[in-house]
Amino acid sequence: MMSLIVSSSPHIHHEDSVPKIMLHVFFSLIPAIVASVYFFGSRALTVMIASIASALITEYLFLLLRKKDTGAIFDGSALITGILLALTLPPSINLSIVAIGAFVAILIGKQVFGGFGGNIFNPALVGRAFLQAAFPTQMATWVANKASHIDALTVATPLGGFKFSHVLTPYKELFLGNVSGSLGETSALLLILGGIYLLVRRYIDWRIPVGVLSSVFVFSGILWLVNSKKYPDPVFMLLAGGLMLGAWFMATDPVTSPVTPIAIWIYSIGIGFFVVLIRIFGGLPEGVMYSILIMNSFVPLLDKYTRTRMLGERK
Amino acid sequence: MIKLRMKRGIHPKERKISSSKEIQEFPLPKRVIIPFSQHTGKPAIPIVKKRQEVKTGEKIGEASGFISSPVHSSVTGKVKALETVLLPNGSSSLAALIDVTGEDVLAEPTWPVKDISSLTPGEVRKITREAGIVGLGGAVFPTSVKISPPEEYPIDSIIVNGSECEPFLTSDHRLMVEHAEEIFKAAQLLKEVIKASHGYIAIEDNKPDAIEAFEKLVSGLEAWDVVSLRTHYPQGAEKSLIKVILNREVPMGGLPFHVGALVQNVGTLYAIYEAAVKGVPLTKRVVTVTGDGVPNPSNYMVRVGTNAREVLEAAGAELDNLEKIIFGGPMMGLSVKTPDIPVLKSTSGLLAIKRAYRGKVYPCLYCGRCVVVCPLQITPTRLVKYIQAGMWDQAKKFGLFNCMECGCCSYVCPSNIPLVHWIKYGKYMVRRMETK
Amino acid sequence: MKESLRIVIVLTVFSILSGGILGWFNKYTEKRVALNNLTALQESLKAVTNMNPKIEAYESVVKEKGFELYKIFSGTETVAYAIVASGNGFQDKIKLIFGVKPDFSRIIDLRILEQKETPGMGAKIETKKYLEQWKGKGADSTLELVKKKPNTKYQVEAITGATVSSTSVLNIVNRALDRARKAIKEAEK
Amino acid sequence: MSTPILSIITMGSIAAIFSLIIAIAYRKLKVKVDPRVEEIFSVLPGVNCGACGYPGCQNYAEAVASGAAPPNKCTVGGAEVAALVAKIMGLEAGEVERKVARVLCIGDREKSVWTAGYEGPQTCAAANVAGGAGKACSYGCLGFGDCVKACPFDAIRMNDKGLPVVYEEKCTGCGLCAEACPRDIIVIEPIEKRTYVFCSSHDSPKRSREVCSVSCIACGICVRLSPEGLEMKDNLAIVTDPEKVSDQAIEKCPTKVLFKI
Amino acid sequence: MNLLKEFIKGWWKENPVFVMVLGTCPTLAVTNSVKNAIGMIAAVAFVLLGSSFIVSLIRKIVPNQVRIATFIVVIATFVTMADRYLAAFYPQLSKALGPYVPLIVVNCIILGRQEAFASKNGVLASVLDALGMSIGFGIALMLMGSVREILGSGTWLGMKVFGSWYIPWQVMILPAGAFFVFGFLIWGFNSINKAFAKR
Amino acid sequence: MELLIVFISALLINNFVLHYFLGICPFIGVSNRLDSAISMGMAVTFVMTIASAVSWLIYYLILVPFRVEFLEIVSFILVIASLVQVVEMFIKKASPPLYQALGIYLPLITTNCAILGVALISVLKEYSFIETLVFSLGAGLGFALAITIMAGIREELEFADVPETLKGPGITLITAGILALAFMGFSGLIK
Repeated sequence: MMSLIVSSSPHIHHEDSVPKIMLHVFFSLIPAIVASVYFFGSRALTVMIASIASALITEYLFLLLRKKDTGAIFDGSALITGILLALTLPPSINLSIVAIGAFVAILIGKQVFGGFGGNIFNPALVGRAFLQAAFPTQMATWVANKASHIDALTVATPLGGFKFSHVLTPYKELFLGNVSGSLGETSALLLILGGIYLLVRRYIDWRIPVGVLSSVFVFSGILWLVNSKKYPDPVFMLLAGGLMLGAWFMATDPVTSPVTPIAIWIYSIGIGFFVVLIRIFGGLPEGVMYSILIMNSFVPLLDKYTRTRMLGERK
Repeated sequence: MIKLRMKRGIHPKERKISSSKEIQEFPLPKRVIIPFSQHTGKPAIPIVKKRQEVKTGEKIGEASGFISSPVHSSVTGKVKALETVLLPNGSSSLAALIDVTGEDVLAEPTWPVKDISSLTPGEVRKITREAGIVGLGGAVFPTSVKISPPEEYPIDSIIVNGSECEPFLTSDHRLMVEHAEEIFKAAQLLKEVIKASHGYIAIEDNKPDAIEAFEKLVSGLEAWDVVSLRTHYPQGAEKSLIKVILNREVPMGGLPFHVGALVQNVGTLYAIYEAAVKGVPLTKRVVTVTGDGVPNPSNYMVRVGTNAREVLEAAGAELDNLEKIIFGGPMMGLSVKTPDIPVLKSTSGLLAIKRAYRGKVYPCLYCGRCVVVCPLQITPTRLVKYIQAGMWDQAKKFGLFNCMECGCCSYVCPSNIPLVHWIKYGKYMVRRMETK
Repeated sequence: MKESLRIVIVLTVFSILSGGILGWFNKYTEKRVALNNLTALQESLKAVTNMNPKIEAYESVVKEKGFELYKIFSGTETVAYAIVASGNGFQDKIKLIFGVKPDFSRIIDLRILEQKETPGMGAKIETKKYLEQWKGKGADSTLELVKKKPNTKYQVEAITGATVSSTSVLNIVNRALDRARKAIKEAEK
Repeated sequence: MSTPILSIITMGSIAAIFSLIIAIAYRKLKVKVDPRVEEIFSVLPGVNCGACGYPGCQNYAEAVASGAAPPNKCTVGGAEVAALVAKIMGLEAGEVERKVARVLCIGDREKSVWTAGYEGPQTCAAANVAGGAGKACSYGCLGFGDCVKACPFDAIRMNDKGLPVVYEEKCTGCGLCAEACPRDIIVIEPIEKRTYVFCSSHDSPKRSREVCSVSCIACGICVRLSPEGLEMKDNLAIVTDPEKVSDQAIEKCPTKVLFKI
Repeated sequence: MNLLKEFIKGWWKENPVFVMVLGTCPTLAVTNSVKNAIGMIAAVAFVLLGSSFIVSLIRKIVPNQVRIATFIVVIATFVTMADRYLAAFYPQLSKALGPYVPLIVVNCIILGRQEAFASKNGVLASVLDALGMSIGFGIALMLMGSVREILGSGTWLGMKVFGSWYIPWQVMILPAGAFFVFGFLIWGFNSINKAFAKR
Repeated sequence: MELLIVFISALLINNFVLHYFLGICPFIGVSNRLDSAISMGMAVTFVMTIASAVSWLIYYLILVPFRVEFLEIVSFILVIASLVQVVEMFIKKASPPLYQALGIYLPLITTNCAILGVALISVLKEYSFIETLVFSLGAGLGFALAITIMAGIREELEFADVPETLKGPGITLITAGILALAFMGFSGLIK
């Protein structure tokens, strides 16, 4: 008995698949996860588990409600959303807030747009932005890093410290992660390591981190040259806050970033521009999340108007 | 020797497992099935009747227009019937069923066979037409048309395409190793016909023996260069090859002659040589039989019209254990629903696959890999989205008819979206609507 | 022509009718609205100058965009000044009123009149806890914002997590005080 | 002056001035548009099916209003709409011939031969470009239901054996299904015509017989029995005049593809 | 019977806010508390009833070119009355509603009803239609206001709903929350209507 | 500087659509296709600027001197309605292509609360004439920005598997909510 199959060419395929990519993104986040546990203790782990659990349950329930294949929760995207959301939260946060955040991230950030692949905005950041608006006080309460041996109930983040008190945190602390902040914005070094892993495996477009980081460096550098007393130096801008997490893991989310090279450049430079604008001139100490969300909203327009020149097409 | 490599495209596992197997003459089958539609353009018109006796190389179908090609009997025998048969692409075509009756007798060619150096361009065009020669690289476009470009487009370069970039396939490779001289002679002949000033022989660097063979032939000739290409897919596509070697871009909707180039596959050149020197029309070709379902991968010289089942069985394929039989290579070949389909002029390989690739289809995640690999710089992801949404105007704007269906985008898609299939579908739908 | 005339007549007649009705209706509500505004002003003046039980009299000294200065009398004696000022906050304009001693030595009290700051963050400028601290701050020099318990009467504590709104209020007060001192000097001349 | 009087004067003058401007503008800048276009468009069904030969209902409305098109072109709306349109135009409505879709293939999953499975987008057109899925017949119904998806009136459904069934009473004869069918097995014919050869295969007799048990095998019996009602064209018998197809011809069809519904 | 239908249709089946998606500005802007919502409902109902009445009376004498202009003058008159009345007797509410009371003039529900209904129907039908639509608008605003106030402040009309454990979702009284609640309510409405239609 | 603040504030921080909820009806209705959204944005900006200028003149030259400020609603809307009608007729006559691109949206604009909103808010905020112009331009561009972004997103959502009953207004509002969240990042840009 023959069991032939007809299908269109090509008949062979590259070994990458969506779950595999998601798995490697997870691997790349391990250094950051380990760092958060090291700096903030088991509390960090609890926050992460709460976030992941809520994300997965929401996804499952919604798929059930829409009578879709519930197996889709294993594609790894909800897992990554859960982890990324947790990494943007303050370690001391109430767990019910974490659960609400992950619920919103999956529901409003992803499932209402038809689920994975349809979302316009980065789901984790939608959840984060929602929490920021819903629970501003809780989201701005930072506890001290375990390694820093500071004995205070609440402390300022490096960016908050600069914005409101004009205190610059030393580079070394920023680089190694001996600072306060959200779970995933401690060690720039470990985040870069994870990002480079993704870059080497070609799971993210190199233009995005390069564009974001260099534009932040350039824009803040210009301001610093104009008035180095008033404005922070560009290296501080690169290392402080959630920029590394955003540039390597959030902005690079393929679903919500553009496809064509020109669009990617505009997108990433736009993020850098808004980061500097909001951090330096805005009312909030950190603007990475808002910058990425704003540029996410431009992605459809960018992709539409920057179609690549096809081979043999006249300019 | 020039070394070059194309940008974009992909590099799948080469798996040229039959590359060291010499071309074997495939035994004369008992019956051949010769469809009248084996080329791009209008089908040939049958000029034989039932029970008519035909000789090998005798014309049985006449070209029915400018873009058309005659068809010849590949055996000596008797026409059993004129019937519709299934072609690899799933359509039905009229075919002549010819039962072999005895000794192989070559029919008298319908063109003068004389010294190759004394042929005029007109005669060469006549030979390619009369001998039913079509592009054997896959497009099966009538060669006589291709070598008669409009006068306002002078051609300065001829490219001999020996890159054979599809995985698995080795038919061109073996032909180049075993018949380099014949191929080169035909290439030189064509170069004279189209008055090109320079010739390139493009071979991928995974065929060092073929490169070596041609290096020997061109040494001392100023007008010829062997180009060693870093192995990459789809480098053998005309437009890619012209871009890589000449750095010219064939305009959208245009043909190579628009940029002064002619690309000829080595198989076609060999067929031209056979016709011009030996008076044999295109009645057989080299077919690579390979794949994980073939214990004994081989290269056969097969008569056109031989049942693919016989060829596969000769190489030891267990037909009952296969999930896929592919006419052509794995990237652009056609999977068929039954092995009982004749080998055509276009059949460069027969692939037998035990386990077909099946990937769960996920939604597009806009990773942009398809954009990166597309050799024609289309944005496949958007194109396909427009196709799926039925937005044909947008689809056309985004290069629907530019696509050559090389398969790179589908190959790399981590969501396993059958992009090429959708594009084929889109082309079909638009053509259908436009003809209505 | 006839059509055009009809257009003009119909629209005009209805507009005149509307004007008439509204004119009449306005007459009926006008006083009430004026009274409301007046009471509101009096209430806030009362609140920020501690002139309980009743303000004998007040007089508008300066009234310009974003700045109003009132002089409060007790008999003929000036007992306080009240300043209404507005400026940009985190989200939109913040409008506030505060009373100062006639010699500008101290701020008597401060109230927020209008604000659209983020609820739970900047909107805390309306909380009692925040407003209380303004009582008795120095009005003769520039005030400054601190993030801890204030040491001097020229320091104002910021709201945690709402530094921008705190700064805005502070700036509005500082600017208004400057303007008021200048205005009074001018008036004295 | 008292406020009410002032307000009357204000409003009166503002209104007078602006209504005057409008009145003048109206006279000077008037652009004539045919109001009938709007009216006709409002009575059309608005499904933009294109059966009238115009890209959409709006275009058809414009064409009718300008006199370029007759009022009875809308097959979807039928006589009712034609009468309304004609009334707007002040014309007599022509007869609208009621047409329905007929599927000329009965080779369902059980009766036709499938030699392979299919992987790819689940539409007929996509299957057709991938070698016609595993269906051995290159002319017959593929059964993915493109016609069902194309029908705006829910008048066509797949039966449990993978063959589309047209619900005559719902069918408006708009032809969208016929357009969607990649194998062109759906025809739009007058509702009175009920006798067909329910096969579209042009394969030679031998292959026809191999791939499907209910195909026209071009035996020619029917044509011989009713030469005026049928003709043989390219290996396929076609009913040219249903009135003249004899019962005997229907009886004798060896594969039973010629019949009356 | 028919009149009853005109009256009831606006409640749910042709709900002006959730089904026809009209009058979105006030629906989003003044529903951060139930109190504001009630004020807005009253104002809209007054204007809608009044102008429907007048428009259905005068519909025959108004020439086409100034139809909209005349209707708007009528509506604006009622709006001004409502606005002045609120300013006079409910100064706090008037301040909270801000420019959204004057903006009732351009509320699509009002002009839409005049254009679609009152200008074509008699007085009684028009008034009933207006009343029905006002109720529909009221239902919608109360829903929006309740959800937003309960989630956003933990209260309903100022009364505590949850215990002290509840951390209010302040986003709900912000613009973003308004959009979310509105979007989800429309979704719910459509889903319920669709489920009913199937049956 | 003050003008820049007014402009940025109207454009980004207190975006008319995302913060004041003005012009939501066309924002939902006309944002399903990009080209019409852009046209609508242009038309609104254009009419908004003119209307607020004329309203300002009416208010400060007629209503204030006569002490009949309570007529602002009636007179503004009358002026705007007439103005839009005349502009529409003028464009229709003067430039049919422009009418096709822009004019067909004009009747929709008459009842666009953003237009009246700008006029009323300008008065409420006691803006000067120049400030009013800048404010209305910023507000108009803010509307155009929001509707263009939304149209881009909605065209993209054509390809996404959005729940059937959420399509159209529902998903548009939820997306607007996320946009409003994102635009909150601009808060505090003016100090």
